[in-house]
Amino acid sequence: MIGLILLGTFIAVIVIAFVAITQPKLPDAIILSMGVGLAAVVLFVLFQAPDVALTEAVIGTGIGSLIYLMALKHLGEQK
Amino acid sequence: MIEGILEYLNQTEVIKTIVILGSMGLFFVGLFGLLSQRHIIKVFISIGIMEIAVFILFIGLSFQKGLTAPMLGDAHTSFVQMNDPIPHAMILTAIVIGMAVLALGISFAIEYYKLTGKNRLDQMNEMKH
Amino acid sequence: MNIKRDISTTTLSSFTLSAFFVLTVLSILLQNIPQKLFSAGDSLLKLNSDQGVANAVTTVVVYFRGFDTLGEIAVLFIASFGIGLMLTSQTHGDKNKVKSNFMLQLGARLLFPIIILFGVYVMTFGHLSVGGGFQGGVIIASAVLLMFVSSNHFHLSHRVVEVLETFAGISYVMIGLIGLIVVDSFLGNFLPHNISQLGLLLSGGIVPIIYIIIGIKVGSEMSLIVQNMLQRSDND
Amino acid sequence: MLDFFGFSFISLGVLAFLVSSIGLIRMPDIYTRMHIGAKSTTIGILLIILGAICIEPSWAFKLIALASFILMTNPLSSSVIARASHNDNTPHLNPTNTDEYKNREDQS
Repeated sequence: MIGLILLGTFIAVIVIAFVAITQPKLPDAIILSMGVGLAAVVLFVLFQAPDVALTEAVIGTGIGSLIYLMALKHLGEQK
Repeated sequence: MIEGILEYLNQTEVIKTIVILGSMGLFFVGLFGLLSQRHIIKVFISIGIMEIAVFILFIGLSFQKGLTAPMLGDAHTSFVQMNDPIPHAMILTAIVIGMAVLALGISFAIEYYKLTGKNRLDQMNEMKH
Repeated sequence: MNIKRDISTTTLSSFTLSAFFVLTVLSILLQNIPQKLFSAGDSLLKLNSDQGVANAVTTVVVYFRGFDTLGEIAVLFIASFGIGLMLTSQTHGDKNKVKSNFMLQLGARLLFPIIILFGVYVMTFGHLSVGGGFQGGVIIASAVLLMFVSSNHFHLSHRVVEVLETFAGISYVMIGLIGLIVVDSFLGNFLPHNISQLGLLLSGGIVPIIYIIIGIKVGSEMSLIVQNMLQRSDND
Repeated sequence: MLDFFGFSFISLGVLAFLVSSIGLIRMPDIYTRMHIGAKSTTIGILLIILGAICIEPSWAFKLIALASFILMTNPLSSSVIARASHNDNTPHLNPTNTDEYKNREDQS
Protein backbone atom coordinates (compact mmCIF):
# COMPACT_ATOMS: atom_id res chain seq x y z
CA MET A 1 0.00 0.00 0.00
CA ILE A 2 2.82 2.40 0.82
CA GLY A 3 4.19 2.14 -2.72
CA LEU A 4 0.92 3.36 -4.23
CA ILE A 5 0.66 6.26 -1.74
CA LEU A 6 4.26 7.26 -2.47
CA LEU A 7 3.64 7.20 -6.22
CA GLY A 8 0.52 9.37 -5.90
CA THR A 9 2.19 11.87 -3.60
CA PHE A 10 5.22 12.22 -5.87
CA ILE A 11 2.94 12.84 -8.88
CA ALA A 12 1.05 15.46 -6.85
CA VAL A 13 4.29 17.20 -5.82
CA ILE A 14 5.57 17.39 -9.37
CA VAL A 15 2.26 18.65 -10.78
CA ILE A 16 1.90 21.34 -8.09
CA ALA A 17 5.51 22.46 -8.64
CA PHE A 18 5.04 22.70 -12.42
CA VAL A 19 1.84 24.70 -12.06
CA ALA A 20 3.54 26.99 -9.51
CA ILE A 21 6.44 27.71 -11.81
CA THR A 22 4.46 28.33 -14.99
CA GLN A 23 1.90 30.53 -13.22
CA PRO A 24 1.72 34.07 -14.63
CA LYS A 25 0.30 35.64 -11.44
CA LEU A 26 2.91 36.02 -8.71
CA PRO A 27 0.64 35.65 -5.60
CA ASP A 28 -0.77 32.40 -6.96
CA ALA A 29 2.75 31.14 -7.59
CA ILE A 30 3.72 31.91 -3.99
CA ILE A 31 0.66 30.11 -2.57
CA LEU A 32 1.32 27.09 -4.78
CA SER A 33 4.97 26.94 -3.71
CA MET A 34 3.69 26.70 -0.13
CA GLY A 35 1.60 23.75 -1.41
CA VAL A 36 4.79 22.07 -2.60
CA GLY A 37 6.13 22.40 0.96
CA LEU A 38 2.98 20.83 2.43
CA ALA A 39 3.15 17.88 0.02
CA ALA A 40 6.79 17.43 1.03
CA VAL A 41 5.60 17.29 4.65
CA VAL A 42 3.32 14.37 3.70
CA LEU A 43 6.29 12.63 2.07
CA PHE A 44 8.46 13.11 5.16
CA VAL A 45 5.75 11.62 7.36
CA LEU A 46 5.52 8.63 5.02
CA PHE A 47 9.30 8.22 5.24
CA GLN A 48 9.08 7.95 9.08
CA ALA A 49 10.90 11.24 9.72
CA PRO A 50 8.59 13.27 12.00
CA ASP A 51 11.29 15.73 13.07
CA VAL A 52 11.99 16.78 9.50
CA ALA A 53 8.26 16.98 8.79
CA LEU A 54 7.70 19.36 11.72
CA THR A 55 10.61 21.56 10.66
CA GLU A 56 9.46 21.74 7.06
CA ALA A 57 5.88 22.50 8.11
CA VAL A 58 6.91 25.34 10.43
CA ILE A 59 9.51 26.91 8.18
CA GLY A 60 8.03 26.24 4.75
CA THR A 61 4.63 27.69 5.55
CA GLY A 62 5.32 30.07 8.45
CA ILE A 63 8.44 32.08 7.83
CA GLY A 64 8.77 31.22 4.14
CA SER A 65 5.41 32.74 3.23
CA LEU A 66 6.37 35.93 5.08
CA ILE A 67 9.67 36.19 3.19
CA TYR A 68 8.10 35.60 -0.22
CA LEU A 69 5.24 38.03 0.48
CA MET A 70 7.67 40.74 1.62
CA ALA A 71 9.64 40.19 -1.59
CA LEU A 72 6.40 40.51 -3.57
CA LYS A 73 5.55 43.76 -1.81
CA HIS A 74 8.92 45.34 -2.55
CA LEU A 75 9.85 43.91 -5.91
CA GLY A 76 6.64 44.82 -7.68
CA GLU A 77 4.50 43.03 -10.23
CA GLN A 78 5.55 41.07 -13.25
CA LYS A 79 5.73 43.03 -16.53
CA MET B 1 -4.83 -7.56 -10.95
CA ILE B 2 -4.95 -4.78 -8.36
CA GLU B 3 -3.25 -6.97 -5.78
CA GLY B 4 -0.53 -7.69 -8.32
CA ILE B 5 0.11 -4.01 -8.88
CA LEU B 6 0.17 -3.34 -5.14
CA GLU B 7 2.60 -6.22 -4.58
CA TYR B 8 4.84 -4.90 -7.36
CA LEU B 9 4.83 -1.38 -5.92
CA ASN B 10 5.65 -2.59 -2.41
CA GLN B 11 9.02 -4.12 -3.32
CA THR B 12 12.08 -2.36 -1.91
CA GLU B 13 13.71 -1.79 -5.31
CA VAL B 14 10.54 -0.31 -6.75
CA ILE B 15 10.14 2.07 -3.78
CA LYS B 16 13.74 3.23 -4.15
CA THR B 17 13.23 3.69 -7.89
CA ILE B 18 10.10 5.76 -7.26
CA VAL B 19 12.02 7.95 -4.77
CA ILE B 20 14.99 8.50 -7.07
CA LEU B 21 12.97 9.17 -10.24
CA GLY B 22 10.39 11.33 -8.44
CA SER B 23 12.89 13.58 -6.73
CA MET B 24 14.88 13.79 -9.94
CA GLY B 25 11.72 14.89 -11.74
CA LEU B 26 11.04 17.53 -9.09
CA PHE B 27 14.63 18.75 -9.39
CA PHE B 28 14.25 19.06 -13.17
CA VAL B 29 11.00 20.98 -12.75
CA GLY B 30 12.89 23.44 -10.56
CA LEU B 31 15.75 23.64 -13.05
CA PHE B 32 13.25 24.29 -15.85
CA GLY B 33 11.82 27.17 -13.87
CA LEU B 34 15.28 28.54 -13.17
CA LEU B 35 16.10 28.53 -16.88
CA SER B 36 12.78 29.68 -18.30
CA GLN B 37 11.47 32.30 -15.85
CA ARG B 38 12.85 35.82 -15.76
CA HIS B 39 11.22 37.43 -12.72
CA ILE B 40 13.43 37.34 -9.63
CA ILE B 41 10.76 35.93 -7.28
CA LYS B 42 10.10 33.05 -9.70
CA VAL B 43 13.84 32.33 -9.68
CA PHE B 44 13.84 32.14 -5.88
CA ILE B 45 10.78 29.86 -5.90
CA SER B 46 12.54 27.56 -8.37
CA ILE B 47 15.62 27.39 -6.15
CA GLY B 48 13.37 26.49 -3.20
CA ILE B 49 11.76 23.66 -5.17
CA MET B 50 15.19 22.28 -6.10
CA GLU B 51 16.17 22.38 -2.41
CA ILE B 52 13.03 20.43 -1.46
CA ALA B 53 13.85 17.83 -4.13
CA VAL B 54 17.29 17.26 -2.64
CA PHE B 55 15.81 16.91 0.86
CA ILE B 56 13.28 14.32 -0.34
CA LEU B 57 16.00 12.31 -2.08
CA PHE B 58 18.19 12.32 1.02
CA ILE B 59 15.43 11.23 3.39
CA GLY B 60 13.89 8.75 0.98
CA LEU B 61 17.12 6.85 0.33
CA SER B 62 17.55 6.24 4.06
CA PHE B 63 13.98 4.91 4.40
CA GLN B 64 13.38 1.20 4.68
CA LYS B 65 9.98 -0.41 4.62
CA GLY B 66 8.92 -1.78 7.99
CA LEU B 67 11.30 0.21 10.20
CA THR B 68 9.98 2.92 12.53
CA ALA B 69 11.02 6.46 13.32
CA PRO B 70 14.21 6.75 15.43
CA MET B 71 12.37 7.51 18.65
CA LEU B 72 11.30 5.61 21.73
CA GLY B 73 7.59 5.58 22.40
CA ASP B 74 4.83 3.55 23.93
CA ALA B 75 5.38 0.55 21.70
CA HIS B 76 9.16 0.75 21.23
CA THR B 77 11.40 0.41 24.26
CA SER B 78 14.81 -0.23 22.70
CA PHE B 79 16.83 1.16 19.82
CA VAL B 80 16.40 -1.70 17.37
CA GLN B 81 14.53 -1.87 14.03
CA MET B 82 14.73 1.89 13.50
CA ASN B 83 15.56 4.14 10.60
CA ASP B 84 18.92 5.85 10.22
CA PRO B 85 18.90 9.09 12.30
CA ILE B 86 21.88 10.79 10.62
CA PRO B 87 20.13 12.01 7.41
CA HIS B 88 17.24 13.31 9.51
CA ALA B 89 19.63 15.39 11.65
CA MET B 90 21.48 16.78 8.63
CA ILE B 91 18.33 17.73 6.71
CA LEU B 92 16.78 19.28 9.84
CA THR B 93 19.57 21.83 10.09
CA ALA B 94 19.77 22.26 6.33
CA ILE B 95 16.13 23.42 6.13
CA VAL B 96 16.67 26.19 8.70
CA ILE B 97 19.93 27.36 7.14
CA GLY B 98 18.37 27.25 3.65
CA MET B 99 15.51 29.54 4.66
CA ALA B 100 17.88 32.06 6.31
CA VAL B 101 20.13 32.15 3.25
CA LEU B 102 17.05 32.59 1.02
CA ALA B 103 16.02 35.59 3.13
CA LEU B 104 19.52 37.04 2.71
CA GLY B 105 19.29 36.65 -1.07
CA ILE B 106 15.88 38.30 -1.17
CA SER B 107 17.20 41.23 0.88
CA PHE B 108 19.99 41.69 -1.68
CA ALA B 109 17.37 41.67 -4.47
CA ILE B 110 15.27 44.27 -2.61
CA GLU B 111 18.24 46.62 -2.24
CA TYR B 112 19.13 46.16 -5.91
CA TYR B 113 15.56 47.01 -6.86
CA LYS B 114 15.63 50.15 -4.70
CA LEU B 115 18.85 51.30 -6.38
CA THR B 116 18.15 50.50 -10.04
CA GLY B 117 14.44 49.72 -10.41
CA LYS B 118 15.03 46.42 -12.15
CA ASN B 119 13.40 43.18 -11.05
CA ARG B 120 13.83 40.92 -14.07
CA LEU B 121 16.91 38.92 -14.92
CA ASP B 122 17.06 39.98 -18.57
CA GLN B 123 17.23 43.65 -17.57
CA MET B 124 20.17 43.20 -15.22
CA ASN B 125 22.94 44.06 -17.65
CA GLU B 126 25.26 46.43 -15.80
CA MET B 127 28.20 44.09 -16.15
CA LYS B 128 27.89 43.93 -19.94
CA HIS B 129 29.04 47.46 -20.73
CA MET C 1 3.08 30.94 -21.09
CA ASN C 2 4.38 30.53 -24.57
CA ILE C 3 7.29 28.12 -24.48
CA LYS C 4 8.55 28.86 -27.98
CA ARG C 5 8.73 32.60 -27.39
CA ASP C 6 10.17 32.66 -23.90
CA ILE C 7 12.90 30.05 -24.21
CA SER C 8 15.45 29.80 -26.96
CA THR C 9 15.67 26.53 -28.88
CA THR C 10 19.22 25.89 -27.70
CA THR C 11 18.23 26.02 -24.06
CA LEU C 12 15.26 23.73 -24.55
CA SER C 13 17.15 21.16 -26.57
CA SER C 14 20.12 21.08 -24.21
CA PHE C 15 17.72 20.74 -21.29
CA THR C 16 16.02 17.78 -22.94
CA LEU C 17 19.34 16.19 -23.83
CA SER C 18 20.73 16.50 -20.32
CA ALA C 19 17.53 15.09 -18.81
CA PHE C 20 17.66 12.16 -21.24
CA PHE C 21 21.32 11.52 -20.40
CA VAL C 22 20.70 11.54 -16.64
CA LEU C 23 17.72 9.21 -17.00
CA THR C 24 19.77 6.77 -19.07
CA VAL C 25 22.57 6.68 -16.49
CA LEU C 26 20.01 6.25 -13.73
CA SER C 27 18.26 3.37 -15.45
CA ILE C 28 21.62 1.61 -15.71
CA LEU C 29 22.40 2.30 -12.07
CA LEU C 30 18.99 1.22 -10.85
CA GLN C 31 19.47 -2.32 -12.14
CA ASN C 32 21.25 -3.36 -8.96
CA ILE C 33 20.23 -1.27 -5.97
CA PRO C 34 21.48 -2.88 -2.76
CA GLN C 35 18.79 -3.95 -0.34
CA LYS C 36 20.34 -1.95 2.49
CA LEU C 37 22.56 1.08 2.11
CA PHE C 38 25.32 0.72 4.66
CA SER C 39 25.91 3.62 7.00
CA ALA C 40 26.95 4.45 10.53
CA GLY C 41 23.38 4.64 11.73
CA ASP C 42 23.15 1.25 13.42
CA SER C 43 26.27 1.74 15.51
CA LEU C 44 25.10 5.24 16.41
CA LEU C 45 21.78 3.84 17.58
CA LYS C 46 23.71 1.33 19.68
CA LEU C 47 25.78 4.17 21.19
CA ASN C 48 22.62 6.14 21.75
CA SER C 49 21.09 3.60 24.07
CA ASP C 50 23.26 4.68 27.03
CA GLN C 51 22.57 8.42 26.73
CA GLY C 52 19.16 8.52 28.36
CA VAL C 53 17.59 10.38 25.44
CA ALA C 54 14.47 9.02 23.78
CA ASN C 55 14.78 10.88 20.47
CA ALA C 56 17.80 9.67 18.52
CA VAL C 57 17.74 12.64 16.12
CA THR C 58 18.24 14.99 19.07
CA THR C 59 21.27 13.03 20.21
CA VAL C 60 22.79 13.17 16.75
CA VAL C 61 22.17 16.91 16.37
CA VAL C 62 23.29 18.01 19.82
CA TYR C 63 25.79 15.42 21.01
CA PHE C 64 27.45 13.57 18.14
CA ARG C 65 27.37 16.50 15.73
CA GLY C 66 27.42 19.28 18.33
CA PHE C 67 30.41 21.07 16.86
CA ASP C 68 28.75 21.17 13.41
CA THR C 69 25.59 22.58 14.99
CA LEU C 70 27.71 25.37 16.52
CA GLY C 71 28.95 26.20 13.01
CA GLU C 72 25.43 26.14 11.58
CA ILE C 73 24.26 28.56 14.25
CA ALA C 74 27.15 30.81 13.24
CA VAL C 75 25.92 30.67 9.63
CA LEU C 76 22.43 31.63 10.83
CA PHE C 77 23.85 34.54 12.81
CA ILE C 78 25.80 35.80 9.79
CA ALA C 79 22.68 35.60 7.59
CA SER C 80 20.67 37.58 10.15
CA PHE C 81 23.51 40.10 10.45
CA GLY C 82 23.62 40.53 6.68
CA ILE C 83 19.87 41.12 6.47
CA GLY C 84 20.08 43.71 9.24
CA LEU C 85 22.94 45.40 7.43
CA MET C 86 21.15 45.48 4.06
CA LEU C 87 17.69 46.52 5.23
CA THR C 88 18.44 49.31 7.69
CA SER C 89 15.53 51.67 8.11
CA GLN C 90 15.87 55.24 9.32
CA THR C 91 12.31 56.50 9.74
CA HIS C 92 9.61 55.09 11.98
CA GLY C 93 6.26 56.12 10.59
CA ASP C 94 2.96 54.28 10.61
CA LYS C 95 3.60 50.68 9.75
CA ASN C 96 0.40 49.85 7.90
CA LYS C 97 -1.67 52.09 5.69
CA VAL C 98 -4.90 50.52 6.94
CA LYS C 99 -5.42 50.34 10.68
CA SER C 100 -6.08 46.87 11.99
CA ASN C 101 -9.48 46.54 13.58
CA PHE C 102 -10.41 45.67 17.13
CA MET C 103 -11.14 42.01 16.49
CA LEU C 104 -7.76 41.30 14.91
CA GLN C 105 -5.89 43.05 17.71
CA LEU C 106 -7.80 41.20 20.43
CA GLY C 107 -7.42 37.85 18.70
CA ALA C 108 -3.70 38.31 18.19
CA ARG C 109 -3.27 39.35 21.82
CA LEU C 110 -5.13 36.19 22.89
CA LEU C 111 -3.19 33.90 20.57
CA PHE C 112 0.29 35.28 21.31
CA PRO C 113 0.83 33.56 24.71
CA ILE C 114 -0.62 30.27 23.44
CA ILE C 115 1.81 30.17 20.53
CA ILE C 116 4.73 31.14 22.79
CA LEU C 117 3.73 28.35 25.19
CA PHE C 118 3.59 25.84 22.36
CA GLY C 119 7.04 26.92 21.16
CA VAL C 120 8.49 26.54 24.66
CA TYR C 121 6.88 23.09 24.93
CA VAL C 122 8.37 21.97 21.61
CA MET C 123 11.76 23.34 22.70
CA THR C 124 11.78 21.75 26.16
CA PHE C 125 10.52 18.29 25.20
CA GLY C 126 12.85 17.96 22.23
CA HIS C 127 14.71 15.04 23.75
CA LEU C 128 11.59 13.07 24.64
CA SER C 129 9.29 13.55 21.65
CA VAL C 130 9.17 15.17 18.22
CA GLY C 131 10.60 18.67 18.16
CA GLY C 132 13.57 20.59 19.38
CA GLY C 133 15.29 23.93 19.46
CA PHE C 134 15.17 24.75 15.76
CA GLN C 135 11.44 24.14 15.45
CA GLY C 136 10.56 25.82 18.75
CA GLY C 137 12.61 28.89 17.91
CA VAL C 138 10.87 29.31 14.58
CA ILE C 139 7.46 28.89 16.25
CA ILE C 140 8.34 31.72 18.68
CA ALA C 141 9.43 33.86 15.73
CA SER C 142 6.07 33.21 14.05
CA ALA C 143 4.31 34.46 17.21
CA VAL C 144 6.39 37.66 17.01
CA LEU C 145 5.40 37.92 13.34
CA LEU C 146 1.71 37.70 14.29
CA MET C 147 2.11 40.60 16.73
CA PHE C 148 3.96 42.66 14.12
CA VAL C 149 1.22 42.11 11.54
CA SER C 150 -1.69 42.85 13.86
CA SER C 151 -0.53 45.74 16.02
CA ASN C 152 0.80 49.11 14.97
CA HIS C 153 2.70 49.85 18.16
CA PHE C 154 4.45 46.55 18.81
CA HIS C 155 8.21 46.96 18.86
CA LEU C 156 10.84 44.36 19.59
CA SER C 157 13.41 45.77 21.96
CA HIS C 158 16.78 45.48 20.31
CA ARG C 159 18.61 45.38 23.63
CA VAL C 160 16.67 42.35 24.88
CA VAL C 161 17.32 40.39 21.69
CA GLU C 162 21.00 41.32 21.85
CA VAL C 163 21.32 40.12 25.47
CA LEU C 164 19.50 36.84 24.75
CA GLU C 165 21.58 36.09 21.67
CA THR C 166 24.88 36.86 23.39
CA PHE C 167 23.91 34.77 26.41
CA ALA C 168 22.98 31.82 24.22
CA GLY C 169 26.15 31.91 22.15
CA ILE C 170 28.48 32.30 25.12
CA SER C 171 26.80 29.60 27.21
CA TYR C 172 26.95 27.10 24.30
CA VAL C 173 30.72 27.51 24.06
CA MET C 174 31.14 27.56 27.86
CA ILE C 175 29.26 24.26 28.28
CA GLY C 176 31.45 22.78 25.55
CA LEU C 177 34.61 23.96 27.31
CA ILE C 178 33.46 22.57 30.68
CA GLY C 179 32.90 19.24 28.93
CA LEU C 180 36.42 19.50 27.48
CA ILE C 181 37.87 19.98 30.96
CA VAL C 182 35.78 17.37 32.79
CA VAL C 183 35.25 14.55 30.28
CA ASP C 184 38.18 15.25 27.89
CA SER C 185 36.05 15.98 24.83
CA PHE C 186 34.38 19.13 23.53
CA LEU C 187 30.66 19.06 24.47
CA GLY C 188 31.21 15.98 26.60
CA ASN C 189 28.20 14.92 28.64
CA PHE C 190 29.36 15.77 32.18
CA LEU C 191 25.94 15.80 33.87
CA PRO C 192 24.41 12.51 35.07
CA HIS C 193 22.66 10.70 32.25
CA ASN C 194 21.29 7.41 33.44
CA ILE C 195 19.21 5.22 31.18
CA SER C 196 16.96 4.32 34.10
CA GLN C 197 15.67 7.91 34.28
CA LEU C 198 14.44 7.88 30.69
CA GLY C 199 11.21 9.80 30.31
CA LEU C 200 11.87 12.48 32.91
CA LEU C 201 12.35 16.08 31.90
CA LEU C 202 15.96 16.34 33.10
CA SER C 203 17.09 12.95 31.92
CA GLY C 204 19.58 13.50 29.14
CA GLY C 205 22.44 15.31 30.89
CA ILE C 206 23.47 18.37 28.86
CA VAL C 207 21.41 17.44 25.79
CA PRO C 208 18.12 19.25 26.70
CA ILE C 209 20.04 22.25 28.07
CA ILE C 210 21.94 22.72 24.84
CA TYR C 211 18.80 22.28 22.76
CA ILE C 212 17.06 25.00 24.82
CA ILE C 213 20.08 27.27 24.21
CA ILE C 214 19.83 26.56 20.46
CA GLY C 215 16.13 27.40 20.67
CA ILE C 216 16.79 30.80 22.29
CA LYS C 217 19.43 31.61 19.68
CA VAL C 218 17.31 30.57 16.67
CA GLY C 219 14.23 32.32 18.04
CA SER C 220 15.97 35.64 18.59
CA GLU C 221 17.68 35.56 15.20
CA MET C 222 14.52 34.65 13.30
CA SER C 223 12.64 37.41 15.19
CA LEU C 224 15.31 39.88 14.11
CA ILE C 225 14.97 38.75 10.48
CA VAL C 226 11.17 39.23 10.71
CA GLN C 227 11.55 42.68 12.26
CA ASN C 228 14.05 43.83 9.68
CA MET C 229 12.01 42.62 6.72
CA LEU C 230 8.81 44.22 8.06
CA GLN C 231 10.32 47.55 9.13
CA ARG C 232 11.77 48.13 5.68
CA SER C 233 8.25 48.51 4.36
CA ASP C 234 7.42 51.77 6.13
CA ASN C 235 9.78 54.06 4.26
CA ASP C 236 8.94 53.38 0.64
CA MET D 1 -19.35 0.28 18.89
CA LEU D 2 -17.36 3.40 19.67
CA ASP D 3 -15.20 2.72 16.63
CA PHE D 4 -18.30 2.68 14.43
CA PHE D 5 -19.35 6.13 15.69
CA GLY D 6 -15.83 7.43 15.19
CA PHE D 7 -15.58 6.30 11.60
CA SER D 8 -19.04 7.63 10.78
CA PHE D 9 -18.10 11.04 12.23
CA ILE D 10 -14.91 11.07 10.16
CA SER D 11 -16.92 10.20 7.03
CA LEU D 12 -19.29 13.10 7.73
CA GLY D 13 -16.28 15.42 8.10
CA VAL D 14 -14.82 14.28 4.78
CA LEU D 15 -18.25 14.83 3.20
CA ALA D 16 -18.22 18.41 4.53
CA PHE D 17 -14.81 18.94 2.94
CA LEU D 18 -16.15 17.59 -0.37
CA VAL D 19 -19.13 19.97 -0.28
CA SER D 20 -16.74 22.81 0.57
CA SER D 21 -14.49 22.12 -2.40
CA ILE D 22 -17.44 21.90 -4.79
CA GLY D 23 -18.66 25.23 -3.41
CA LEU D 24 -15.26 26.83 -3.91
CA ILE D 25 -15.49 26.00 -7.60
CA ARG D 26 -19.12 27.07 -8.05
CA MET D 27 -19.29 30.32 -6.08
CA PRO D 28 -18.92 33.54 -8.08
CA ASP D 29 -16.99 36.11 -6.00
CA ILE D 30 -14.62 36.31 -3.06
CA TYR D 31 -17.15 36.93 -0.27
CA THR D 32 -19.25 33.85 -0.94
CA ARG D 33 -16.12 31.78 -1.45
CA MET D 34 -14.78 32.95 1.89
CA HIS D 35 -18.08 31.99 3.52
CA ILE D 36 -17.87 28.48 2.06
CA GLY D 37 -14.22 28.04 2.94
CA ALA D 38 -14.55 29.14 6.56
CA LYS D 39 -17.88 27.58 7.56
CA SER D 40 -17.69 24.14 6.11
CA THR D 41 -13.98 23.73 6.86
CA THR D 42 -14.72 24.43 10.52
CA ILE D 43 -17.50 21.84 10.55
CA GLY D 44 -15.31 19.27 8.78
CA ILE D 45 -12.35 19.64 11.12
CA LEU D 46 -14.55 19.55 14.23
CA LEU D 47 -16.30 16.37 13.04
CA ILE D 48 -12.98 14.70 12.28
CA ILE D 49 -11.65 15.63 15.74
CA LEU D 50 -14.84 14.22 17.32
CA GLY D 51 -14.34 10.98 15.43
CA ALA D 52 -10.73 10.79 16.56
CA ILE D 53 -11.84 11.26 20.18
CA CYS D 54 -14.32 8.39 19.77
CA ILE D 55 -11.66 6.09 18.32
CA GLU D 56 -8.83 6.97 20.74
CA PRO D 57 -10.33 8.34 23.99
CA SER D 58 -6.95 8.79 25.71
CA TRP D 59 -6.02 11.64 23.32
CA ALA D 60 -9.11 13.62 24.25
CA PHE D 61 -7.37 16.49 26.07
CA LYS D 62 -4.94 17.29 23.26
CA LEU D 63 -7.65 17.02 20.63
CA ILE D 64 -10.00 19.34 22.54
CA ALA D 65 -7.16 21.88 22.85
CA LEU D 66 -6.65 21.60 19.09
CA ALA D 67 -10.38 22.13 18.47
CA SER D 68 -10.46 25.24 20.66
CA PHE D 69 -7.43 26.64 18.80
CA ILE D 70 -9.21 26.09 15.46
CA LEU D 71 -12.39 27.67 16.83
CA MET D 72 -10.35 30.74 17.83
CA THR D 73 -8.36 31.21 14.63
CA ASN D 74 -10.78 30.31 11.85
CA PRO D 75 -13.35 33.16 12.21
CA LEU D 76 -10.47 35.58 12.82
CA SER D 77 -8.78 34.76 9.52
CA SER D 78 -12.02 34.87 7.52
CA SER D 79 -12.97 38.26 8.99
CA VAL D 80 -9.51 39.60 8.15
CA ILE D 81 -9.86 38.34 4.57
CA ALA D 82 -13.30 39.97 4.24
CA ARG D 83 -12.07 43.30 5.61
CA ALA D 84 -9.01 43.32 3.39
CA SER D 85 -11.00 42.61 0.25
CA HIS D 86 -13.55 45.27 1.21
CA ASN D 87 -10.81 47.83 1.75
CA ASP D 88 -9.35 46.85 -1.59
CA ASN D 89 -12.69 47.62 -3.37
CA THR D 90 -13.20 44.11 -4.66
CA PRO D 91 -16.44 44.17 -6.67
CA HIS D 92 -19.57 42.37 -5.51
CA LEU D 93 -21.34 40.25 -8.04
CA ASN D 94 -25.00 40.72 -8.78
CA PRO D 95 -26.82 38.36 -6.36
CA THR D 96 -24.75 39.55 -3.42
CA ASN D 97 -24.54 43.28 -3.93
CA THR D 98 -25.81 44.33 -0.50
CA ASP D 99 -23.07 46.35 1.16
CA GLU D 100 -23.93 47.14 4.74
CA TYR D 101 -20.38 48.09 5.58
CA LYS D 102 -20.10 50.98 3.13
CA ASN D 103 -21.17 53.99 5.16
CA ARG D 104 -19.61 52.88 8.38
CA GLU D 105 -16.48 54.66 9.53
CA ASP D 106 -13.44 52.57 10.31
CA GLN D 107 -12.98 52.60 14.03
CA SER D 108 -10.07 50.54 15.15
